[in-house]
Amino acid sequence: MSLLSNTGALLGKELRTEFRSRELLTTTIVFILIVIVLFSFTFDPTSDESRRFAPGLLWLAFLFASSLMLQPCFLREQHNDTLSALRLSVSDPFAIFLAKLAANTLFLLLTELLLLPLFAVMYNVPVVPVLHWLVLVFFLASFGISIAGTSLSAISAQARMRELLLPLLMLPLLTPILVASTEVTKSLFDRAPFVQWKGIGFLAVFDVVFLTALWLFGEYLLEE
Amino acid sequence: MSLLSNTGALLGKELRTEFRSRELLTTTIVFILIVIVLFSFTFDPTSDESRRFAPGLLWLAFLFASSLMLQPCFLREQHNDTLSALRLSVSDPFAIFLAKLAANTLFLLLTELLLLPLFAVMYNVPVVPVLHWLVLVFFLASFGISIAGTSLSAISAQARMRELLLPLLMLPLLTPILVASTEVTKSLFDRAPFVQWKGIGFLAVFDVVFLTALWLFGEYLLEE
Amino acid sequence: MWKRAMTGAIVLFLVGAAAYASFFIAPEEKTMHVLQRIFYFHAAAAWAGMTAFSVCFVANLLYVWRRSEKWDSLGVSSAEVGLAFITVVLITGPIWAKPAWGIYWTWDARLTSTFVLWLLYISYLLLRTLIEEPDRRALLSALFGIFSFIDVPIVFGAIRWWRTQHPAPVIMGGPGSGLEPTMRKVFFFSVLALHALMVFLIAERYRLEKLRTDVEVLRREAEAI
Amino acid sequence: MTPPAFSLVGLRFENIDKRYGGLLALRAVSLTIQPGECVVLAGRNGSGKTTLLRIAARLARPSRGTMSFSGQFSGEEAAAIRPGFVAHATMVYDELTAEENLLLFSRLQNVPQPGNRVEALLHEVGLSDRRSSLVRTFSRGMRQRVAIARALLHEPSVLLLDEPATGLDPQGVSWLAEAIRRLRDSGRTILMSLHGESEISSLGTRAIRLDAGSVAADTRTGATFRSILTFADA
Amino acid sequence: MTPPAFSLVGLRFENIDKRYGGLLALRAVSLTIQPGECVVLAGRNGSGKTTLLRIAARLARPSRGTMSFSGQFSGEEAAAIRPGFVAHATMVYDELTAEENLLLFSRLQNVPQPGNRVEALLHEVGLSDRRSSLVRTFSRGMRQRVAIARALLHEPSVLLLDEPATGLDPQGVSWLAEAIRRLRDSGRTILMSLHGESEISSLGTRAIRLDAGSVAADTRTGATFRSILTFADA
Ligand code: HEM
Ligand SMILES: Nc1ncnc2c1ncn2[C@@H]1O[C@H](COP(=O)(O)OP(=O)(O)OP(=O)(O)O)[C@@H](O)[C@H]1O
Ligand SMILES: Nc1ncnc2c1ncn2[C@@H]1O[C@H](COP(=O)(O)OP(=O)(O)OP(=O)(O)O)[C@@H](O)[C@H]1O
Ligand SMILES: [Mg+2]
Ligand SMILES: [Mg+2]
Repeated sequence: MSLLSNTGALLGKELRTEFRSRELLTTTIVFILIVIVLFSFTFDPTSDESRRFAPGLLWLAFLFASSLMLQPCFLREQHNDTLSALRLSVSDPFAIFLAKLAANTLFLLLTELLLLPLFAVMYNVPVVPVLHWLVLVFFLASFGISIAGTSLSAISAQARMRELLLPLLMLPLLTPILVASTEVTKSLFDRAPFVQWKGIGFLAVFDVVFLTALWLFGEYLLEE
Repeated sequence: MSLLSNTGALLGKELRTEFRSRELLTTTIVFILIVIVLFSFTFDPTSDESRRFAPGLLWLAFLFASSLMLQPCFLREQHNDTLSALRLSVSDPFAIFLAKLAANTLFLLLTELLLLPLFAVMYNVPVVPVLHWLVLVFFLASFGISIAGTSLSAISAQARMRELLLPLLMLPLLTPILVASTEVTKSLFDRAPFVQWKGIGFLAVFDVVFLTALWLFGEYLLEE
Repeated sequence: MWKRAMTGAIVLFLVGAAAYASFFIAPEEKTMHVLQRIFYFHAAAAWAGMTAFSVCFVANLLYVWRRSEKWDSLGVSSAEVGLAFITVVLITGPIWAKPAWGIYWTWDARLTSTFVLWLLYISYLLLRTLIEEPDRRALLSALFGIFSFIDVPIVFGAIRWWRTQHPAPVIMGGPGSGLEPTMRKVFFFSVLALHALMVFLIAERYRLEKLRTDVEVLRREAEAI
Repeated sequence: MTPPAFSLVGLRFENIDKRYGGLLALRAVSLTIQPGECVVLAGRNGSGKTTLLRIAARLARPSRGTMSFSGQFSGEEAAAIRPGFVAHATMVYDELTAEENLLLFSRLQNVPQPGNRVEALLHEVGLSDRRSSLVRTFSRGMRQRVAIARALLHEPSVLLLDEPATGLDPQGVSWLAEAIRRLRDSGRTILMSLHGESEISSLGTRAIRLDAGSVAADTRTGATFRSILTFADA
Repeated sequence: MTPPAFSLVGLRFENIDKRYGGLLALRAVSLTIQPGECVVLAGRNGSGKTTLLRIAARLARPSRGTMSFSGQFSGEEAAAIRPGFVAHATMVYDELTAEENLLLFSRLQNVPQPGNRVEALLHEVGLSDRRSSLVRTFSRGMRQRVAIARALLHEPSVLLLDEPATGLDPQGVSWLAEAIRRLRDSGRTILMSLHGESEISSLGTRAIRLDAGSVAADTRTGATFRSILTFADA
């Protein structure tokens, strides 16, 4: 009960600070586009290659963007020692994670959905028929990324060289998510789209394992 | 005179804070490795493609790493308002930039040189015969990246959303450098290596133009 | 002191015997001949490395639970030893790959996940150097260790879940797979030998770490006076 | 008010050490603070006052020894005690307004009728007309006022104040002294670090001086009380 | 010492406004401070003291009006005047040690024999034995001591102090008062913001009160001087 009400209050705060200026979404999307453009520029793939690489590229750019976006998640709390204030006020520290988790998932999901039409046009893939499956994959992947990113952001905020550390810790840990979601997306973008259950199952298992770990160990991440 | 002595004193400080712990280089190199792994894995290039993409991939990974590394360059000065302290103490504010520029160039150059042997083995390219040319390209590119990165870091430190902003501003601005140095490196890694003067000339011009711009307008970047 | 030297000698003997067995006792494989003999070290080192990471995982859990310095020491020790074994895998693999597949490296799920595993534990050790305060370093790196262990089952499952260039499992691979009986015996013997080596190395590394922390404590106490 | 489950809470520090790397910031500190006491913590810069207060707030773990709340309640109930804490850092969000900050923390601490409570507090600390400015734009004294308001929100049974008068103008100090007096008289336990004598130090019922991490003096009587604050005894 | 090119420097604020978004933090402030004056700046929280000091240090630009140094020197020489500034932020690097920080800033300001000067200052502010600890690990009072040392390094001809006694223990305050007295008596111009009366405010030769961004009172005589600090006149 108090976990839920605390999470609610904190979620409100997270959303307010993140979305106070609506530029955040724009910035993230522009960043992802830049990565995609840079990639095409550097490698100059043939149009066949580029179609083959498209889903992987999308997910990769997305993963990079998240590893940057999630960095300030706990860093922000250090500035005025507000993390201590939260620890003093909240009855279950898991609420702090839950709120950040929800805010980050929401944010990542939104970015993906906004990128989708653009992507569909750029690579000429029909998204409407498989939209519900795409949303499922997006959700599972964003959730997994958020769990890992939120927990690791709590770690990296307390270490030196914070700027590089979160991507460093997060990217290798999330390779499985990258692979699974790329595969599922590929199969959905196929000329004869099909649902790759193995990949979806994998994403779901990954999410559950990480969430359990966070639930079990989250409170230690906040200890001074 | 006082510009030089100020720059010297500041350079000492930059190097001391950056290299106090020698892990900075390790961290950067591991990060670049991770980016390379992620790219290769996601796209699963054939070994022919992978050789073709190698120089681009190296430069792309390197550019990402720099856009993260250069971020704290001015951010660090905001924490205790030390930027104000510097502005109060230094007679020519250009010294502040020069010192940071030198430290960043040095650091980027070092990273590249350390990565070179690894890269040579991984993609099986002979680097020794063209080493002096490679060092030239590395220097020109690192210098260009540092100039842009240092100036943009001064801008992004003052804006909100600092985490994404530097990469966002820096990556598109540096696309020309990325392309030019990729081309030169490709030609040097060719089965029949040759020096692509056009690319080198381009890098040099780019550096000179940016340095002049920084010299002319740098002071305004520091104003409150 | 004597006991340690003896244990060391026994471990060395075991490893030597395993090497002898894999070169002279195990039968020649039909397609790859002598090269196949690298298998006994390649796979056994991988198993030993993954066991070391499992030890690290358990030590990390215990540290978070009990907060005793010894679990932290065991954590680093086993991570370093595991890293050494995985490095052996990453070296023997390409040596074998060149003649077998014609290339040193390819980015399939098994190879990549093994490389990622290696990177993860490098990050684990790197993270430890980036946090100064001992208690916090121990706690945060333990937590990261717990998270990064997720890659171990993935490495194990890579050849079972995905189609890879890397050969499918021959041990515990389900029906239809399996080794010739002598090969099997030699393989398990070298697994045993490398595990003995791993345990020995972890114990030695642990002793070293313990000495280091003891010196640290003494130094602090000297300063406090 | 729901949250301050108990208004009579004491503090017990048992043989506490706190070590930062090679430095011993607290050495074998043992203290018992009775419910309702108003303790002034004095001591030179770096003597360990902040460290002790953070341990009392359970924001830092002692390297040795234990800190506990004492009173007529179970251990579980003790875990629900949330001291009000004014620290060196403001502990509020720069990117939220004063009002949003206070509302957030009242919700987190289940303060009944948060709207009214926040309204009243903002008025008390003199920030009513700046309630919807971001804290980032506040002057030092205004930030300190928000920090104090945050700590008092839930009328805590234990109040930990680390140099609470920092940056306040004379009117602010008088208001703070009045607020502390009121809380002290209603039976709250107060532990505050202060430098020198002031309107606020005169509210103390007990003075403790730390010296290089150990308790060097501890008294409840008026004469020595003054000398502890001004170091006249040392 | 090379850097303090002139020891007799006055400050002239002419009709200064400072606007932050919709808020007018300073309104038409005109002040002339003679060389050698020791001015105490008083005023309620948020009245604009810090803003005025930052403008005096040329770290902020006024939205209207001008700030200039006055004295017997050319405009170019005036640009070389470097006020010593103690602000709310410490203005030193957390990731360097106390000694490294002071050495860096002495080099930047061409202090002759930086080693000796830093050595002496560290001793004066009582940080000799912590000279090689990172500033990050310092307590609040220790940070403030480093900040003051940094401002005094080059014996500046103009000293701008924003609540300089914050966080200092009684001995620290006495030391600071002594240091300010010495600088004042050697002809340095001092402008400092303070809250209330203290050992340090008694050094002032002139008191100015800001009220909502305008100068509300300005005096050099003893009786009104006190009342300006305590707001007894308002
Ligand atoms: C190039 C890099 C390589 C890496 C990183 C690598 C990695 C690994 C790892 C981690 C294992 C142990 C995990 C397990 O047993 O499930 C393993 C086992 C094995 N590897 Fe490799 N390997 C590489 C190349 C090769 C090559 C070229 C061959 C043979 C053509 C090979 C054949 C085997 C075999 C037969 C096993 C035992 C599988 C089993 O029954 O479990 N590996 N390898
Ligand atoms: N995070 C830290 N790392 C290392 N040392 C620390 C840390 N925090 C505090 N210290 C050291 O512990 C000692 C006590 O610090 P503390 O902040 O408790 O002093 P204090 O009594 O509050 O001083 P002040 O009056 O200046 O606020 C000091 O010597 C300080 O340098
Ligand atoms: N960066 C800023 N953005 C917006 N408003 C600001 C900013 N800095 C200061 N202000 C506002 O300007 C006014 C004057 O602030 P200033 O810091 O000068 O006050 P002060 O007299 O120093 O107060 P204190 O005694 O609390 O230190 C305040 O109302 C403050 O809110
Ligand atoms: Mg303190
Ligand atoms: Mg102020």
